[in-house]
Amino acid sequence: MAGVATLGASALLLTGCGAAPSASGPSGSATASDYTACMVSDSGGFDDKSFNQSGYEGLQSAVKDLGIKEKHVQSKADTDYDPNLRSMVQQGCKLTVTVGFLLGDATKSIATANPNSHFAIIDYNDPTFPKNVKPIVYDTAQAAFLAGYLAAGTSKTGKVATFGGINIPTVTIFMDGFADGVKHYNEKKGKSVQLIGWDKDKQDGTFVGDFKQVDKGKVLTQGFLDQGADVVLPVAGPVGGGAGSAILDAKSKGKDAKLIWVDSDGYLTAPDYKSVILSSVQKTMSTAVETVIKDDKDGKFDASPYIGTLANGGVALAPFHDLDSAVPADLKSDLDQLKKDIISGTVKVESKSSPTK
Amino acid sequence: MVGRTVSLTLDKAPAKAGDVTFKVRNLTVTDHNGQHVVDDLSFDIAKGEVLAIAGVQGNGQTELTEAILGVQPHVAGSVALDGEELLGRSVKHVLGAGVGFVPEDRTLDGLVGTFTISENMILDLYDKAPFARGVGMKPGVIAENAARKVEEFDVRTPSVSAAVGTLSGGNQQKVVLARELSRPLRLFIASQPTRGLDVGSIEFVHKRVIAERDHGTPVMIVSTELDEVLQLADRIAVLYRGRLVGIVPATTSRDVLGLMMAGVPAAEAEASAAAHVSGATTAAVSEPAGHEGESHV
Amino acid sequence: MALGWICSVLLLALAGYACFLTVKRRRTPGWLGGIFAVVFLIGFMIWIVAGGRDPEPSISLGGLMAGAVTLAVPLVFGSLSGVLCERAGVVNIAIEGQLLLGAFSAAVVATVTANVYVGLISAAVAGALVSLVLAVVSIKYLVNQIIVGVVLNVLISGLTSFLFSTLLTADPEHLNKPGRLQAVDIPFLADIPIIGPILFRQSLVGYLMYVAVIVVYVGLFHTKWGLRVRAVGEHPQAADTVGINVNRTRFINVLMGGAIAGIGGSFFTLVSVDAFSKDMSGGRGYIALAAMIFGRWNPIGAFLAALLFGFADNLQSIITIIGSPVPSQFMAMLPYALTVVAVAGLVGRSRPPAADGIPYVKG
Amino acid sequence: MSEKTTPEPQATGRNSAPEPIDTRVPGVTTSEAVASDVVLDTAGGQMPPSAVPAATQRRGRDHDRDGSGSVLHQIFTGNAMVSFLSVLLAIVLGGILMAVTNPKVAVTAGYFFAQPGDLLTEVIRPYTALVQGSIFNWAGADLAAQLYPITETLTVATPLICAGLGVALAFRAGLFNIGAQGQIIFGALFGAYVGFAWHLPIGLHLLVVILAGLVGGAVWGGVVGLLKARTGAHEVIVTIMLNYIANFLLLFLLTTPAFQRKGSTNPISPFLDPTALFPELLGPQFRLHAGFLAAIAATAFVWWLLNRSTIGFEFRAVGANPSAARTAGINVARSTILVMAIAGALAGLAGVAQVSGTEKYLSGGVAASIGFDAITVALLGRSTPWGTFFAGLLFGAFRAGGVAMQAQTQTPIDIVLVIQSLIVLFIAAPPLVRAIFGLNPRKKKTTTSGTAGSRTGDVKSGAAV
Repeated sequence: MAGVATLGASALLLTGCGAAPSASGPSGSATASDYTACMVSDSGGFDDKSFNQSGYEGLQSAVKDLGIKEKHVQSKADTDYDPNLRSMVQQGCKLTVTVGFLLGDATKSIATANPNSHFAIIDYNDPTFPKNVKPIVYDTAQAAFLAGYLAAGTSKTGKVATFGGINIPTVTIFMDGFADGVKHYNEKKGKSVQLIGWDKDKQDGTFVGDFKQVDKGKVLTQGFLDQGADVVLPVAGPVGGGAGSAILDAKSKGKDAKLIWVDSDGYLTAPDYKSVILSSVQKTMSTAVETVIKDDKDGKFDASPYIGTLANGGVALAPFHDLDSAVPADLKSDLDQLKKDIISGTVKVESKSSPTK
Repeated sequence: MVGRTVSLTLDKAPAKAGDVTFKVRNLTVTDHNGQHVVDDLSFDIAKGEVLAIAGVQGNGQTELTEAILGVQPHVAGSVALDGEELLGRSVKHVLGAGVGFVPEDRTLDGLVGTFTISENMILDLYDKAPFARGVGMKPGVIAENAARKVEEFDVRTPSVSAAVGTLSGGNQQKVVLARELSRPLRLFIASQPTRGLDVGSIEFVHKRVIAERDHGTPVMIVSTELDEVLQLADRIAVLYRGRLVGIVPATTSRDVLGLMMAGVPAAEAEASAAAHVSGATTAAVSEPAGHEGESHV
Repeated sequence: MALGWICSVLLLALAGYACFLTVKRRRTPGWLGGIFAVVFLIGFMIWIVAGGRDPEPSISLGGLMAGAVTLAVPLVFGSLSGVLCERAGVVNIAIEGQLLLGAFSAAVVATVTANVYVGLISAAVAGALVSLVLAVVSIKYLVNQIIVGVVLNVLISGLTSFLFSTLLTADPEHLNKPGRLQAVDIPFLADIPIIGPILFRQSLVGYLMYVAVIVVYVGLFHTKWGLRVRAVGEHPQAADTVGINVNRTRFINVLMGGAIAGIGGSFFTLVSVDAFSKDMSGGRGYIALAAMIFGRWNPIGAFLAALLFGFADNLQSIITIIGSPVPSQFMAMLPYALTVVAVAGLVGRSRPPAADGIPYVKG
Repeated sequence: MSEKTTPEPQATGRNSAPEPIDTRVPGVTTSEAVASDVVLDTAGGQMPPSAVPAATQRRGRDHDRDGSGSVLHQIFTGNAMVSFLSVLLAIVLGGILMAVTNPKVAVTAGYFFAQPGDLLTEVIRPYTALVQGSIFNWAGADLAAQLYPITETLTVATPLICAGLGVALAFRAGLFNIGAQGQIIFGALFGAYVGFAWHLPIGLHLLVVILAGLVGGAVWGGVVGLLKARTGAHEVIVTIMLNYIANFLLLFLLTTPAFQRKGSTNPISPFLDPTALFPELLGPQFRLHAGFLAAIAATAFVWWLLNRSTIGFEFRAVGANPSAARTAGINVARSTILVMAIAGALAGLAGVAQVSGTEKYLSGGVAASIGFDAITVALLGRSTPWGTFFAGLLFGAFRAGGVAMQAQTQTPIDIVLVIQSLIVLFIAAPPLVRAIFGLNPRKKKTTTSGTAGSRTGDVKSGAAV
């Protein structure tokens, strides 16, 4: 510690000889605004390579594009939600975005107590929310359905796999959609591609137990590969990196395996694994967040829930990027058709975890 | 060691032995390896009599006293005090039956070093009247009791609230004695009561032990110091490898006792000692001496 | 299924026998524990697999074992660190911190220097740095070793999380993109069926683990140095009187332990996955502590205990992959429950080195 | 023999016991020090403990008494300067850490010598926010807003104190209870279930909830004691493992309809009935609830238990010298089971404070990291009841302030962990602090003189009873 301190201090001294800037305001590209948008993460933190991070990116792009001010706080534990939200309100936030169902109750109570502030909450909807809360929810199962179909269609071994961090709806909604996608493929093509790691009927399967033990995700994925799976969908935030790592290892040993990322386009956000990322089940949260902020800034806040679907582009299957050639043309057209069918309602995607409308 | 050079003598009246109230029958203690560390012991102690257990360290003395107290797990036989069977009862019950117990290692078993003198003075009486009522303790009574005992037993300390660990060995032993002798006893057991003490303290301890005897309590002293045994005992029981070699009167000579402590039966030891005195060395002496060496382990 | 019932009966009998021995205050023999563990696992697997939905469950033994070893590596290093410290009489609760800082340092240094080996060495240094604080504060300044250990874990968790949030996420490309230590086959040995790929297709860190276990074991029990260390842990006063510098011995051992745990931490970032993330050691330091006690303060015992834990952990994952009638949360309890059963039912009273946790002051 | 008769040096902070007067800070008068001595002696009771479980050390070691130290004692007696410097040092180190990692500071540091004030401002700002968020917010619009931070500190401190007491009590009986986390979960689990599933009249309901929480914690703690007493299983292993098991059990139950809200699949329980909640102490705009009073009561209870009851006497005797306790007729096995059950019940109370006071529902993260923070709290409080109480308040303040600091200055709350742990480390090792500030002229003799000093301190504080 002392070492770090001295090092830091001397670094400061060494560099501390420049000239002071003249007293001017912050040099933002957009016109400065007094409008402040804020965000509170759940206990995963903004660097979770998952929905907290996507939401945060939305806030950042709002700052850049709209020239607003922002504040954000990470929750270290579930007990932090209420105080964090209160302090955001105290800091004069016009709109506070909260991330995750865990913040639902805190958001509701703070919003009720502060009717003049606006709130938005990602991944949670409660019909009893007051009029100043906008729920932003995603029917992720729709996109995951496509991913399941894609996985089944590209699997050479006839086995695909998925695992989660913890058995909670925001995780299992991916797995449900994925399972149905595989099932749909089997029914349509008369195949019997098998899904391991998730049993939709029992709503149970393989879980890491937390969102931290990345190396355990790797061992799990190796287990899947040993079982013969060759497409893996990890729904476990940073632990997905473990899956990527295992698949890279397998690939270096000449085994053909692929990864499907979740939340964001992994090709862009987890570039380490881009050579094995087949696609991603995207929730375009950053766009939604930015839109809500923009609307509120323009005085157009409304509390009607935003439900991201394939139809409105809130959820999507990411491009195949480098592995484009691994996806046969007829599978691509199947997927396009399937997407249309889901949007039109001909194909129904159902999950216990789907958001309440 | 100190006792020998100073050659303390103790003024003590002959024992006025009364009824036999403490009876040990066929007591056997098994250790975790299945060995009999105390093997089929039987003896009595009468009221107003000191029975000293002599023997080289490690011949079952510790286990014997602990078996009577109730902390040895695997025991068989019978230990009766005033007709009541004590074997198999809890330590609390045994102490409650009127057994005073001075363990051989005061810092290990006799005292809690970080506790105050007051607290150590009631270590086995903490939940009894007048020190407690229900689960509540009475600090005033406890402190008062300690002050009285410190005075009575001449414990040298600045305060009864001092940690007992800060006292000298002699004063620590006095605390143990003060505690154990402070209630009406029906049996008093003291192991190595003067180990590591200075001359003055030894004398004090010995006087208190004899006073307890004269009060009519059966007393059992365990000591590896032959001088101490000879000074305190009315009768001497010699232990060797967990077995009773014999019980002899306190007038028995040092040489005989020495031989008995090496495992030679009483009668043989008498004969051998007599022969030794007459100048004829026999193999009987050197052979058990070898055993003695082993028994140290 | 019949076999399952036989196993159950056997288990009950064994447990009953162990209870009988415990009640009789006799030592439960070691072989009983071994048999119990084996029968338990067989019975458990039969139970699980019988209810699975896969008609032909195919647990690949090789994969199961390989995963178990992988999960056990940090635990082994951590528990060796514990053994080294506690054999010399210093309680090391800070294993978690040592693993975490080792992982952090390996990631950052390997990225900055673009050299994984430098990263590996830095992990050892980082672990030793944690130990240095532990040693200085607890040996020199006599602060309770448990306090220091617990506090160090909090400190390292806070420090690495803080630096991760402020620096590493801002520029992962230049701070948190270490390379990989690739697995290296040992010629011939790696070709042995089943155990070859498990044991002899490891990364450098994996081989270091074997070396560390052997070196620590031989060092502690078959060298003069080890005798001195154990003397210091059992009876420092006596050691002092024969001229052993008690506190220096402790200091050195604690530093070595830290370095070993640090290397264990590097496994997370240099071998297992490709980047550091918050609290990625995930409490494994505490499991390592348990493994050390379970292994009775013996390097081989700790190694086996860590392996057993890794095995149970991987077994439960694989079973959920195949599908089992037991809810996944209960499966996840398996390694922990197994440890409790093993420690309570079979290992019983274990005795730490006599002077463990007690600072030594001359005179 | 020398092993048994040589007094062992005390393992904890013996060197932190009162120093001779001449090293005292000029500003602290002796009367203040004496006054705090008295406070402490009523607080710590007759026998200040060893924070080290003696059973995890060796049986029958002749421990010296611990310096009678709790945080308050440390702060107000001879070591006031050291305590002050410890906090200062931790804050400075934390400041440096913030400075080197803050990009804004990097900018200001670039012209440090031109405008040194800017750099300082950037470092001081977070600390100002910390105080504003934990004690008094002078920028608040009205009195309520100004006082809100201190109430928040008390709210956050409530479960820390309860769980800290559980850890401290076990410590005193020689057991290292790492299992507060699992015991909190069990307390919360039982309490919450009774709170939302049963519908009882006002008053009775809360009582039953508290009782259920106490029982839940006691069961989970008692299991540890039972295993330890009956089989000799090491409590450290068992508590660590039971933490995980409790956590997974909680996660499982939250997936079952019995624990989920109607019509929801999220792992969150229904709200507890209003009758099952701790009443708010200062009205709805504050989170402070009567659970804090329960924490005070628990502290007083533990003090009474340890210092004025026969049960506590047994606990302390077993903790300090199990062998002597056994010889004195104390049932060590029963004590072990009982102390773990009571420790668990205290942690269970922390769980109740969470579900019935602060959060009002049960979720997977209900225990946060309270169970682990509680260990540090108990250690900082030297395992005395009131020491733990004040240590809990201090940590509560840091936690509450950390939230405000993060909100105002975007400093990650992890820095609070760093500063907290540095403070504990420094306060535990006064000679280290003195050495850093060059306050100790006889450097070479640091350890020995520290030891001797504390020995005299021991006798003195003992004499004060």
